Amino acid sequence: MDIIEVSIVGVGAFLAICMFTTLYGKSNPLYALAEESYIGFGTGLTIVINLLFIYKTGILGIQAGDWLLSFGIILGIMVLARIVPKYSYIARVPIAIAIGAQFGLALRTEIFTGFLDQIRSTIFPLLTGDAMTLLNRWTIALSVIFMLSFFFYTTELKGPLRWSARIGEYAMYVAFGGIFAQTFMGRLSLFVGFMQNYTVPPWKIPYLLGSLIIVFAAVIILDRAKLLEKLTPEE
Amino acid sequence: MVNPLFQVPGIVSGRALGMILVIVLAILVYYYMSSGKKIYIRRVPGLDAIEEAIGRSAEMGKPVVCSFGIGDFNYWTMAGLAILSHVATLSARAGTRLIVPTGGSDSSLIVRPVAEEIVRNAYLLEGKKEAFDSNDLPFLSGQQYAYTGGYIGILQRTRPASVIMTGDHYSEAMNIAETSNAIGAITITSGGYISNVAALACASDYILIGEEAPAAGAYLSKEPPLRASIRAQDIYKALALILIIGGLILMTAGSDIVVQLLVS
Amino acid sequence: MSSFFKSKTVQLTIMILSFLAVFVPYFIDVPAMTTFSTELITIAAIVSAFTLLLALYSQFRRGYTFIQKRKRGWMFKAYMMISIVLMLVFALFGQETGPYNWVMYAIITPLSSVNYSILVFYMASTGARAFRARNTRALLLLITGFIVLFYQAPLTGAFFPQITPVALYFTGTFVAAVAKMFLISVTVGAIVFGMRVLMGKEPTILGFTKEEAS
Amino acid sequence: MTEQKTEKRSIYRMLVEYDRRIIYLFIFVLILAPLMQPFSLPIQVSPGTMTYYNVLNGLKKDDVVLVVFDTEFSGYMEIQSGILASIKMMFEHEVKVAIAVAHPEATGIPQLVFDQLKGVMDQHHYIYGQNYINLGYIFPNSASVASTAQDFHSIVRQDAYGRSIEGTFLDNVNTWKDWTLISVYTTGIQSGSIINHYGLRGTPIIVNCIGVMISTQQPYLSSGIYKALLESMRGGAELEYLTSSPGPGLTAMNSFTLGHYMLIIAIILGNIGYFGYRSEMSRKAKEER
Repeated sequence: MDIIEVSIVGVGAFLAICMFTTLYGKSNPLYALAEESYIGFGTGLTIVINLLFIYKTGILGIQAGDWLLSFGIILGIMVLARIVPKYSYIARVPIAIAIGAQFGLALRTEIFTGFLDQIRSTIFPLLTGDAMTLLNRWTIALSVIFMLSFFFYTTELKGPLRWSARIGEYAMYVAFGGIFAQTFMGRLSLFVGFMQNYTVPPWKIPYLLGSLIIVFAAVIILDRAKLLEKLTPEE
Repeated sequence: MVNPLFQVPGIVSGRALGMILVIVLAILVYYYMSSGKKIYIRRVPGLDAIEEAIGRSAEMGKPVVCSFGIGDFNYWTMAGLAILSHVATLSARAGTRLIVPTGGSDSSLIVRPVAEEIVRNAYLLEGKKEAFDSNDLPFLSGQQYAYTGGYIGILQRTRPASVIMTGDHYSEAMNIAETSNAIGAITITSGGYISNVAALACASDYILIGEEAPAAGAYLSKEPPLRASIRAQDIYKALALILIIGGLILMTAGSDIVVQLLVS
Repeated sequence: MSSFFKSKTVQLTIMILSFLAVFVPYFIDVPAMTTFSTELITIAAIVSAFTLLLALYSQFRRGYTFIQKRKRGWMFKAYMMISIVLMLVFALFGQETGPYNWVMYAIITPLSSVNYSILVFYMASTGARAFRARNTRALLLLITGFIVLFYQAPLTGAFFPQITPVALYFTGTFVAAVAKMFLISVTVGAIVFGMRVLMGKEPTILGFTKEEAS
Repeated sequence: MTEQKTEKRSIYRMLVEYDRRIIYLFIFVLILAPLMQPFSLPIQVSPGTMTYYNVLNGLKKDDVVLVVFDTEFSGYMEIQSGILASIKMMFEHEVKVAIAVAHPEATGIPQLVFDQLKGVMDQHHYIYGQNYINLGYIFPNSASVASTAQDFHSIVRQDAYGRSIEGTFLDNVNTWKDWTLISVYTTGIQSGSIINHYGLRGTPIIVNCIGVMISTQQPYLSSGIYKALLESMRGGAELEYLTSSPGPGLTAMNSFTLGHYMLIIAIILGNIGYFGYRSEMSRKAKEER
């Protein structure tokens, strides 16, 4: 391990723990430090990567003889007119093109993936197969039907539709329990993954624990001294 | 792989039905928009919850916080704005202070002025022009988590009696709903994407599930295009339901004709 | 010239043409149109990349006002602006090594992870509070939530494998069904929204104010 | 308010009203401790992971696989076990691997993966350009994904290091048809466009997604667009177990178990507190009457 690796771990652990101080429940300057670091360097990164994309796809493409792409660059520069309110209308043309293309891409495919394929995959025989398969199929089929009926808005929910919608709503709550658990697992994995990054190999542990103690102690002391708000930037 | 039921010459195989469905949907939307009829939309129960919450805020003399999401002008944001307009009207009428946190992403920048206009209008129409304060629509940065931090700060300082969070919210919604709950506010949320809905269903006192928010928005809105959209959507949902039920029955009887139709 | 840009009809026409150029070749196979659509999509990708430069501008403008007014904590904003510039400068020295790479691993990656992983704390406290059998809905949430959570803990499968089929039943049926249903209804909603935009009923999206549009 | 404070709080009430930060503290400790002092607990492989394993196991020498890192760096922390185990399997099957990135933060991931799998790559004589390539950030938006599916070389001309991709194995790749498999590691940035522009046309896709996305990805699995879905870090650990190459996933599983059990216990205690407190209150109300 060299000085660069150590500095990566040390600085990373410190800033990360600073961000965790939001769990303390009060805004504080250390959190602001972490936050502004993320915003600043994060924005920088996004800009760099997008400029590279423009270069690699646009400029290199034009050099390779694909002259139509020069429209991409021109239209892109027109977008920047938004910066000056007086000329912001110039940006409308490229935005109209981009939105049109975006809707074209979405509308031409979503009807398949989000509608037809979903209906198709709900259609299966309901009387053949072993007991478990049948139970699964019946549950899916009935749930989709009941749940969909919950989402009709231009008719009154009367008679059978009312009951169907009610059952659908309950079925959704059954599902929400499971989804909550899955989401919890996701967030937990993230946290575990993060912690792992600062505990394996073990030489990293002191940096993590050290930051943990220093940062939280600092926040608690500042809180007791009633200095937290004074040092935190305004919104 | 199942063979398609039909093919249209000149159309890429397997894509005909999709194209037809998109075109028919466009025609339906256009038809209902231009027909001029006022389309019936059922009132979703979430709206009662919102009214109750604002009423309680007024009784307690505490503010209402209402946000419309952090996305650009999309499906969910539009619904959020329609609900915001309603909340603003009710708040103006009840004489409750309304706080609307804005920002959260760079793409949401263009929504902010529209939201301000909506709230100002609502106060104007209720004859409470002087009660409107543009400082009550604080801009909390174009960054998701700076916005979240600012939002939470507002909740902790102003202690509202109700928090209504609609529109296009992402993972920050959990964060806000938890705080809102901790300070004892009635928390009403809506969710567009499913893992958020599930988490919010746990964290809030009342939730508008998925499409309920746009439907509520259309119910409140006077504009025919919104109602026309909901009508067209309902027809397609009914179509989905018919295809599923029909398909299940026929498939069980041994015919995969509906599946063949769907891959056409 | 400016009336050309300001006309709603012109903008709508451009948008619809761009839409059709991408939409139609997917269904009707004409090679020339397909090539053009690919080209147009690439152009749209480049335009989208440019819009991110606007984000840079808005960050700077906001930071600048903050500092100019000497608001409390303005140093933080100054630091933020300096770090944007630093990152751009660092990129000039290459991306695989050097300061750019250092910032990537020492600052951006840990903070990005914390941003999302912090939610586990909120979810745990929500779960602990919300999973109480207060009413039918909460009871239903509680039952599946409990079973799936229990199943997800890797150790459970080792001493109580019977839970696996039960948990998979819930995730494979109810969860799958609600996801499917959501997808169907949201897809239709999004398509209809797209049509509303293309039909010129949502002028705000193109940057028109209500007065200009009407 | 002050009256309540002086009144002695019952155990039930304490279980209902407590400082949230206690839960936060518990999570911190329960996750951190097992990572600092690893011990092994058994696990069970789920059917979904088995399918995923079988798809990868079916790859043949010189198949062409597109690996997409569609994730922020945070997502990498969660699914790195799946990424490493899957790509290791690909290298062991001697397939050709092209890596594409769909988020700026992921641009550093390919190098991390190559570094960690150096042993396997040397063993199977992997040469840059001939057997694998890092294309870098080629998927910034859905339009770029769509372009690559229609005409790959119209939009991708260089690799991540600025070298021309001409003369590499990608010369044989022109459209969506030319990929044997697309293996996506995702937090959901461009996964939708990959489905729309590749999956829908018929390119086989397997996915390792973060836990938050599992429910939203289920429909694509059941409708057959995805051949297999590896769930979050848990799936990655199971894959490590199946390929008998213990890595970050398996070491994390104890923290994982404890984190889950903590929440379960908190829920149980919360319910005991809730019902206990409620009956206490109703008893009090009766007494007062």
